[in-house]
Parts: sequence; C-alpha cells; structure tokens
Amino acid sequence: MSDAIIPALPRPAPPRRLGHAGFWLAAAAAAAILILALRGMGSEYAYFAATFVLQYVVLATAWNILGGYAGYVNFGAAAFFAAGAYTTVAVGKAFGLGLLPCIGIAAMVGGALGLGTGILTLRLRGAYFAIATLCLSVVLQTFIVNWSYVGGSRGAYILRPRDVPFGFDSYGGYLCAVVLVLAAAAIAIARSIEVSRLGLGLAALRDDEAAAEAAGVPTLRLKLIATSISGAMMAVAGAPLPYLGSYIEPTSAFGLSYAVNAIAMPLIGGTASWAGPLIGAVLLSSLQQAATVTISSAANLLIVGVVLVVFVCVAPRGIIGLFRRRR
Amino acid sequence: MEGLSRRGLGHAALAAAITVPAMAKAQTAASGPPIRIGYSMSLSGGLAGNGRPALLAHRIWAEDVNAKGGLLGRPVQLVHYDDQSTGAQVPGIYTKLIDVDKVDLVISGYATAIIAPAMPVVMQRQMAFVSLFGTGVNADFKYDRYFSINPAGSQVKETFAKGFFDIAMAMDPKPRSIALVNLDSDFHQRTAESARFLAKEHKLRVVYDRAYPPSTVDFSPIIRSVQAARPDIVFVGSYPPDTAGMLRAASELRANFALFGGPMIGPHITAQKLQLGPILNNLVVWDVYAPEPTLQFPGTQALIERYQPLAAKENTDALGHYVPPLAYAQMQVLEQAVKRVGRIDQAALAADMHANSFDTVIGPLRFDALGEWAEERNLYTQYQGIQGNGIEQFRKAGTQVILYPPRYKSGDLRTPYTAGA
Amino acid sequence: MSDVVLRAHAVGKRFGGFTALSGIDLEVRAGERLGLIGPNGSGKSTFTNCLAGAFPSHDGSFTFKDAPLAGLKPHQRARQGLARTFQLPRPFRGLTVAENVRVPLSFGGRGAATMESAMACLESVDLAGKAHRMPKELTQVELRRLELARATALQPELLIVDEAMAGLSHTEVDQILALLFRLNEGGTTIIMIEHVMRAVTEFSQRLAVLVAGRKIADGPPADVLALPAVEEAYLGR
Amino acid sequence: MDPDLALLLNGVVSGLLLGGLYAAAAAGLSISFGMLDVVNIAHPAFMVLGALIVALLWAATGLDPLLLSILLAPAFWALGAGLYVIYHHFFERRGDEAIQGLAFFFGVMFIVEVGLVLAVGPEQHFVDAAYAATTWRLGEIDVPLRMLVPATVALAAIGALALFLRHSFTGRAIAAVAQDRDALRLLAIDPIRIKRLAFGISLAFAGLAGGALVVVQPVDAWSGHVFIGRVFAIVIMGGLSSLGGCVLAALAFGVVENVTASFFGPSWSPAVAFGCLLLVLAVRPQGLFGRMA
Repeated sequence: MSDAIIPALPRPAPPRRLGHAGFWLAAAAAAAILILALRGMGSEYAYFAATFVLQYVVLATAWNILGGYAGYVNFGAAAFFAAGAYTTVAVGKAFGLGLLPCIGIAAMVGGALGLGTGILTLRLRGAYFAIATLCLSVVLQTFIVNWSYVGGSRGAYILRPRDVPFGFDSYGGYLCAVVLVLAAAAIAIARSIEVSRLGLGLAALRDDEAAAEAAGVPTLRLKLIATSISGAMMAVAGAPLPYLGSYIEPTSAFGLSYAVNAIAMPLIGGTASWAGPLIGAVLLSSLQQAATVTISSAANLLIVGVVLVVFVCVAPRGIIGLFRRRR
Repeated sequence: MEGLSRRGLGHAALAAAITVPAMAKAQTAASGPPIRIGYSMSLSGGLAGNGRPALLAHRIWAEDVNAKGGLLGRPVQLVHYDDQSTGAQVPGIYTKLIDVDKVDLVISGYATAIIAPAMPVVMQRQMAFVSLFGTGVNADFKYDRYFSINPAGSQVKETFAKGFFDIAMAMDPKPRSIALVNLDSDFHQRTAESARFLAKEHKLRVVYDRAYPPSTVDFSPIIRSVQAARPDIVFVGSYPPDTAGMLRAASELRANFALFGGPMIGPHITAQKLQLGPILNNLVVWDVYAPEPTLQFPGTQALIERYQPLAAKENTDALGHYVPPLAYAQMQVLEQAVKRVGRIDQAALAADMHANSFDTVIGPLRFDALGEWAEERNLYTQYQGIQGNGIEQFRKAGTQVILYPPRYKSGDLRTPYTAGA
Repeated sequence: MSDVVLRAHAVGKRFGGFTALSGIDLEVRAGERLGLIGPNGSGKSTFTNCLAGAFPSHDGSFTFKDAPLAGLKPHQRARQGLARTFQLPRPFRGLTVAENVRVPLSFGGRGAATMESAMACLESVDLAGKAHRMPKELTQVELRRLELARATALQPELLIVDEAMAGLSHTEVDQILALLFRLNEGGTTIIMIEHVMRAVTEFSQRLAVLVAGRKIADGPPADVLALPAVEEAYLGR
Repeated sequence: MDPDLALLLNGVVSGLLLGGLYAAAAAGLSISFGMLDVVNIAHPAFMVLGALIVALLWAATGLDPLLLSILLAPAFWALGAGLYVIYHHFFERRGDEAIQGLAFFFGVMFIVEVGLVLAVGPEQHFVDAAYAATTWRLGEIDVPLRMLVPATVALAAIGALALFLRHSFTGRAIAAVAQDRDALRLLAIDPIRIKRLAFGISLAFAGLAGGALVVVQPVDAWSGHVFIGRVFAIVIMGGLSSLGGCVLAALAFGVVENVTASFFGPSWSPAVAFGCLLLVLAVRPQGLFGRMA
C-alpha cells in the first residue's frame, strides 16, 4: 500500500480539477450544508431518504474502484454489502460494540474478503471474473443462511440504542451523519486513487493487461489492492444497514437490486472519475426512493433497468462523458 | 397478451393511486377529514402473491366501513406503498407515512420480513401496530403496542405442530417413527423445531431430519431418501414452488405414508390447488381458514363472496381462503378498537386491544401481553375426495375438512396418503 | 560483469503437441544490435514472449545481466531493464499519450516520473506535440513511436523491437531506424525482430535466423544471408 | 435390490433427467456465451419469458406446452436477432462489450423480469401436460415422464442443433465465428449476419428451455435466478463452445446435485455443485470437456 498512494503528479491535461485543499473545503462545506438542511427539515423521513442515497454513494464509489478504474466487473457487490451488514450483526452480538467500531471491523472483513476473491479469481478475465463473483455471492449467502449465530435464514434483529449520541436530534439523524462521513471518505479515497500512481496503473491494466505488465506494472498486486479496497468500502457501505432497518435477513441483504445498482450507478454517472458514481448514485437512488413513495408499483424497479440500458447504449461514458468530450 | 398487459398496467395505476373512499355510496354520509391508515404492502416481488389479495381485502373493508358511515363519522382512507417485498424499503415507507403523509393509524404489510423492519419506526412514534402473518416478531422488541394477526400464537414451539401430532397419535396402529423435511427459512425453521419438540414428547423416532435450500429444483432425491428411511409419518414445511415439486415427486415415486403433511404452504394458493388436484387427497395441511360449516363467523361468507369477483377482475388469487380473511380481521381489530376508544389515541387504542376481545370474520380474538393470540388456532385440515382440477369443488364444504382443533372439527381422518394414486 | 547481457540456453516451448520453439541458444552482448529473423510461425514471437515472461513456463533458461530470469513476472523483468514492444501497437486507449508514457516512468522504478521526463521521452520520438491527445487520434506510425516511447521510458538495457516497421513507408522506416540507432548509441542493446529485410540488414550487426522453432544460423548479416538454408527458408516459402 | 444401491441408481437417473433440463437451459448460452462471446446474463430471464408465454398459451389453447415452445421458437429467434442488432450496434462495434455489454444484459434481465410481473403478475404459473402424471417403473427405478419428456425433447433439439452446426454451411460458419472472425471475411461471409443468426438460435433455445421448465415446475417471474449460476457453471465446465461438453457437464451437474441430495442432504447440493465450478475454474479454466485453447 505504501507505494500505492503516492501523491500524483500535476496533471498534464488542462487542470480543471480542484487542488486537494479546495476539494476538501468544498466537500466539508457540502456535507455541512446537507446536514443543516436535513436538520432544518426536521423530518425523520428526510434523514432516511438521505441515508438511503448516501449508502448507495458509498457502494457505487466502492464498486467503481475495481469496476471502473481496473475494468473488472463485480456482479457480487451484494455479497460484500451483506458481509458488512452481517459483520455489524455478528460483532454487535458478540462484543456488544456500537456502530462505529462495527464499521471499522466491517472494513477489515470486506477487505479480507476482497483479497480472497482477488486471489481466487483475478487470474480470470472479463466475463469469467464477473461470473465467479456471482458464484461467490451464492456461496456466501449459503454460508450466512446456515450460520445460526447471526440468525441464519430467520434473520436477525438489531435494536437501535435508546440514547442518541453526540447531541443529534434522533438516531436517524446520527445514522445519516455517519453515512455522510462515510460517503465523503469514500469519494476522497476514490479521488486519491484516481490521481495516484495506483490509479494510473489500474487504468493501464484496464486497457491492456499484457502491455501494462510489459511497462513494469505489477498487475496482480494492483488488482489485489483494488479488490481489497473496493471490498472493504462495499462492506463499509453495508455496515450501517442493520441499524437502518433494525432487521436483516439474507434474502434482502443479498438482494439482486444492490448488485444491479452498484453496477448501474457508476455506469450511468461515468466510470472514469470519482464524480461519476456520485452523480449516478444520487440520481438513481433518489429517483428510486421517490418512485417508491409516488408511483409505488413494480414499475419503479423498471427504472433502474431502463435507465441502465439506455445509458450504456446511448452514453457509454456516462453523464460525465456527455460533458467531457475527452476520455 | 395485450389484454393482460393492459390489465397489468391498470393494476399498477390502481396500486399507485391512493385508494380513495367511495364516499358517494355512503348511506349516513361520513364527513370531516378522512382517517388515514398507512402501511407498506408487497405488490411486487416474491411476497406479492399474498400481498395483493391482502390489499384487496383491505379495500373491501374500507368500502364496507365507508358505506356504513365511516369510522367515528369520518371516512377511512388507505395509504399504501409497494415495498417490492424488500425489507430495506420498509423503514423509508413508514417514516414517509408518519412524517410526511401524517397518517392517523398504521398497520403492517404481509409477513415477517416486512413487519420487522417497520417496528423501530413505529415504536419510535409510539403507534399501535396490528400486523399480518408475522411470526415471533415481537419476541425481541417486546413492544406493548404490537398486535399480531397470526393464528400461531406465542408458544410456537409447544403448539404449532400439536394438531398434527394429536391426529397422528390417535391413529391405529400408532406411528412409531417420523421424518422431518423443511425449507431453510424463518417460518419453517420454527415449524420444524416444534415438530422436533413434539416428536420427542411423543417418543417418536426421528428417522430423517433435513432442511433443503430455497434453490432446490428437483425434489425426487428428498422424497426418495425419506422413503428409504421408512418413516410411519412425514412432517413437511415448505413454500409454494417447493410444495408443488415435493408433492409431484411424491406422486411419481408412489409415496405411501400413513400420514403426510404439515405446514406445506402451497395448496393455500388457488392456482396450486387446481394444478395439484387429486394429488392433494388425504394430505394433511396446516391452514388458517377453510370454508367448512364449523368455521363460519359473521361476515366470513360475505367477505369471500365480495372478494372472489373482484379477484377475478384483478387477476389475483381466485378463492381468497388464505390471506384475505386474516387481512380483513386485521382491519376489524383496528376498527373495533377505534370505535370503543372513540378517538385516535395510540396509547388508549393499545390498551383497548390488550383489554378486550374482538369479533372478526375469522372468529373471536384476544391478545396476550406480547400481542400474540392468547389462544392459538393452528388448523390442521385434510383434502378429501378431490376429482379432477375444477375450481368449484374447492368452494364447497367437505373438500378441505378440519381435523383439528376439536372445536372446529368437520370430518374424519382418512389414511394413508398416496399422492393421488 | 561479463559483456554478455543476455544468454538463452536451450529455450523451448510446446503448445499441446505442437513444438513452437526448441533448443534455442543465444548470446547477446551489451550494446549489440541483433536482428532476429525467420518466416512467419518460425517462433520469433514465441521466443520474445518467453523472454519477456509472458509464458510462465518453458524449457531451458534465460540469464539476464548474469542473473537467471526464471520465476520473474513480466513486470519484474521490465523493471530489471528488459523492455519490449508489441507487434501490433497496444496503447492504453483510455489514457492520453503523455499518460501512456507515465505508466512505465512510474512503475519502471528508474528515475522520476515527472512531467518533464515524460515530455523528454515523447520528444525523443517526436510525439511531444501530441502529448495530450488520445491514442485513437494517432496515425499508425505515431502509434509505433508511442510503443517505442513506452518501452524506452523504462530506460532498458535490452530492448526487443517486435516488427515495428511492418506496413510503414520508406521514410517512416528511416525515422524509426534513426530512433533505434540513437537509442543504441546511448548504450541500449537492441534485438530487432523484423520482416522488412532492408531495415534488419541496415540495422543489425549480427543476424540470428529461426526456422520452424530452431535456430539455423547466427552470425554477421552478410554471411548469414548467404547461407543456402536461409535462402531456402525465405524463398522456398 | 440393496436399498442403498437403489437409492444411488435412482439418484443417478433422476440426476440425468434433471441434467436434461439443465442442458436445455445451458445449450442456448453455450452458443451466445461460448461461441459468440456475448455474455448474455439475461438468458435465464428469457427462458422464464418463454415459460410464462407457454403457460399463457397453454391456458388459452390447451396445446402441448413443448409443442407450443417449439412453435414459439421463430418468435424467440426474431427477438434474439433483434437484440443482437442492438448489442452489436452499441457495443461490439464500439469495442465496448466488456463492461457496458455486461451491464446491458444485466439491465435487460431486470427489464424482462419486471415487465413480466407487470404483464402477468407475481404469481406462479403452471401447465398440465398430458403425460405429466405418468411415471414409468423400470424395476426399482422410477422415470417420471414430467422430467423425461422435456429432457428428451431438449436433448433431441440439441442434437439437431449439433448436426446443423456440423453439417450445414451456415452451421459451420457459426462454429468458425467462435474460432476466428477474420477467417470468415476471407470466405466472404458477413460475420455479423452469422452472429445475428446464431444469437437468434440461442434465444430460440431459451424459449424451448422455458417450455421444458414450465412442464417440470410452476414458474414465476424470478424463477430464472436459480438458473443463472447453474447455467454459466455448466457452460464453463463444458468448455464453452462445445455443445457436447455442455450436455455432458449439464448431466454431470444434475447427477452430482441429486446424488448429494440423496446421501448427504439437500442443503449441501448447491455448495457441492458450485464448489465443482470453482475447482474447474481454478484447475482447468478451459473446462472439463474443453479443448486446449
């Protein structure tokens, strides 16, 4: 890792991007405004909707590190997401830890799972990798279903603590703030990778693995780093889930809609840059949340599918690509 | 195809629109702002097959109430959103219902996976909550304003399979061995646990005890292994797609057991009744309702008669013997409590529900401290004399006779089960 | 350190039942310009791939700068100073020309990956003006130059140029040749695999000939080309 | 007969029958994924589409479901050809098939499933074939026609397809696409036309498999999910472009599943089956029955 995230060179391309300090200021300001706005609304539903959206921001950003930067399509995003959620359940039950330490442990579990997946499957390319991750999802779900400590197929209950930490007005508000911080961190990590040597190496191996090797890129190691980081972040995205719903069971935790969304959001936003998954996740998940409480029928599942198909056909570089002509 | 898809779209539009009360029909006109009842319902996804009939029963109830002048003189209005059978959608739906739509009352959608995620939201707002087909939801939450419409009661382990074993032990000769097969799911783990417990009580030898995964396609290996273990009786816990596969395999493998059945959810759904036909003969099935003369309460027949034409129009479960009576009863409990209390006061409503008993289309009900039924009512029924695959025979009494509990008994056990042979 | 930079000993490679390469012995001295020729399918590319590490297993062994290469992955060989170009240019299509060069600069482990060094690298192949273009905007000859730039960015001791001239015009071949001569003067040993005979004979100090997976000749170009076996292999096709 | 032996024999026979169903489901994919390199993850969804259309037509006409699925084949062929035109236009031509193409079919799968729910509802649909209630007894061994007839029809169709691929000019051209696209150009055959044709055939087989599926079990819009992992596993184990390998792998998969379920309990059968796939991927990426690439 140490040599992986070396601060990047100044870009040769016309530098329209912000400097690091500027980026952080903007991110912090955006986060603060969001929290204040939500608080101003004073509605628990606003918190919930925001948490829902932000959770997808983390998931989509995490997926994009492997899928977008390295070009390895992971169909098993739901498995990592559920691994994070079930880490919260297991760790919470075993050690009585709260949400924050659980998120940390989920990151480790997800990272280890990502590394294991990488070692098992990264010699496979393209579709084979995608299918192997799909199988991994099945295997992991079977494991959870048979693990009675975390509720097995019965599911598990996680009761929200009665007292709300740090002076938040409700636990929903606290949860929302936590996920907001996670989303900001995810974007920061993605952005750092993108402008770092690691990002350059991943982009090279995405385009041509053999040529990247010939140029001195240790492709296998970079892929393992990418699967680990991506896996850790996806697990982090799932870690707050049990607190969001208070109940979790394998069928919905491993639901196909997480896998679809994790793929659809970056592709719709644009996979080449950190902003793509962010835009895609915000757009698609708020659309879905809005559809759930307005048109409220099976048709709103159709949204993801149709938007995904239309975008990959008409705008293969995503929304970002529509605005940036290059790359 | 065209007609069907148009009907589908019509249905979607219908689900989309908030069900507006038929105020014009009201005799003694209900007036004032409507009493809004909010909930999430699975209209798509895996639970929709039961979610849609439940919604239909709710709408019938709303029409009934509004036709009689509403509740507390106000019309009732149902506000529901589709949760796509996904628990993760549910907290959002209930926060939206309570915070944004400002509904007056909430109830639950269909089944544990949808009820449980709603609990924290409902508990935080301290609202009374009548649920539908949840098992053991309140065991962890211990929420004193939770009430469950599910005949299983709170002592699932001790009582759920009791009827099956009582029937079995009354047979002559007495069975000595049993095989247990169950789907690996929440509900069926509990049912199998009860069967295991009672098998031990009755000193029955368990010769086969295996769970199968939801992705199973071919059930013949399971049936064959059960046959190889030579049990006298077989207790099976399964869900619709598997029940059909299991019974077809039993039929193909010339199954012959003195007693075969259990909570095999499947023939509860009309389409499966019709498909399986004579294979169901002598199958002993756990159920919540059967159209037998011993199980008629005020309103039951009227509900079924109102339901069936509507169901035909909306293309959902044709007979409506499984979920609709319970869904209607769910609303009746709420209705009667509100009427007694005389205002929308969540604490008073909950106190009333704990204190009183309710007369519903599925009979008199009373709740215990956890909100489960004070007296469980697990029905064990047997399909008898089915010929062919026609629907009419299932509307009549005598096709699905009640064997247990004794107070509703409407027929005698026939043995053995030969899967239609 | 001896002046032999690369030594191949009894290198062979089989695909299933087909022997693509067998018993190749070859020594390359530091600073040498070696031409490796042979008809299509004679095993030249297989040899390159074995040497660069693209095939994890083969018979025989390579010694590079007095150390065995066995077990080293392609990127490790690249970092040791063993660079190659690909027969068909394989640019990183999603990266700009300058970023293409920054990849070996960043990962080659030799020198700093600064913008200046990237530009210097591009200048050496006359691509500085197109540093911010995407590869798809380049012409065929520019792509070959980019391929060379990427290889030279590794500052290799040994560079294997795999058919860089195919399909190029006379002047374009001259441009590339000039570039290779310049590199060689800077101390880089070059193995040129080529079908364009004018380029090989003009460039090489020594020629090795592969036919059907075996080396049939090795020596000064004039001598080698005069051998009847070589003539037969080429003309008898 | 020794009861254990009978159990084993029956496990093998029922596994072979189940394998026949899997072969039907996987054969089309072995063309699209194995030969054309089009990762059609929506293949099982199209199979379910076929199953539900067959169920509706059966309810309307009472014709044999397998016959109906064969009658549907031209429609599915046309659907497949149309889908390939879209896929080629937007992805293959641009060289974007890797990620965008995968996502495209993922989206298509979602659209098909939700479309089915909107059109026919979330309930299960079934058919009653005339032979479904009959079981042949061969000594201790039971052969239910509910499984045997669909398996036989599917294998016959696959056999016909194999003959077509081997002996007709177009068939050989399809096989050639799998090997080398440039070779076709030399023969003045338009590879796009050939691939369109082949993809149509692959979807026609999805429709046929749907007919087989709905005879075997009731079907709802999501029934395809169970098959996604299985059919890809089978095609990969079968060595991608080999139809014979695909059939052998399907039969092996069925037998492994059912024998495991008979002796070690059903909860282990998916794990064993997918364990086999992971092992194959790790040890022999070219598949059990595949030739060296």
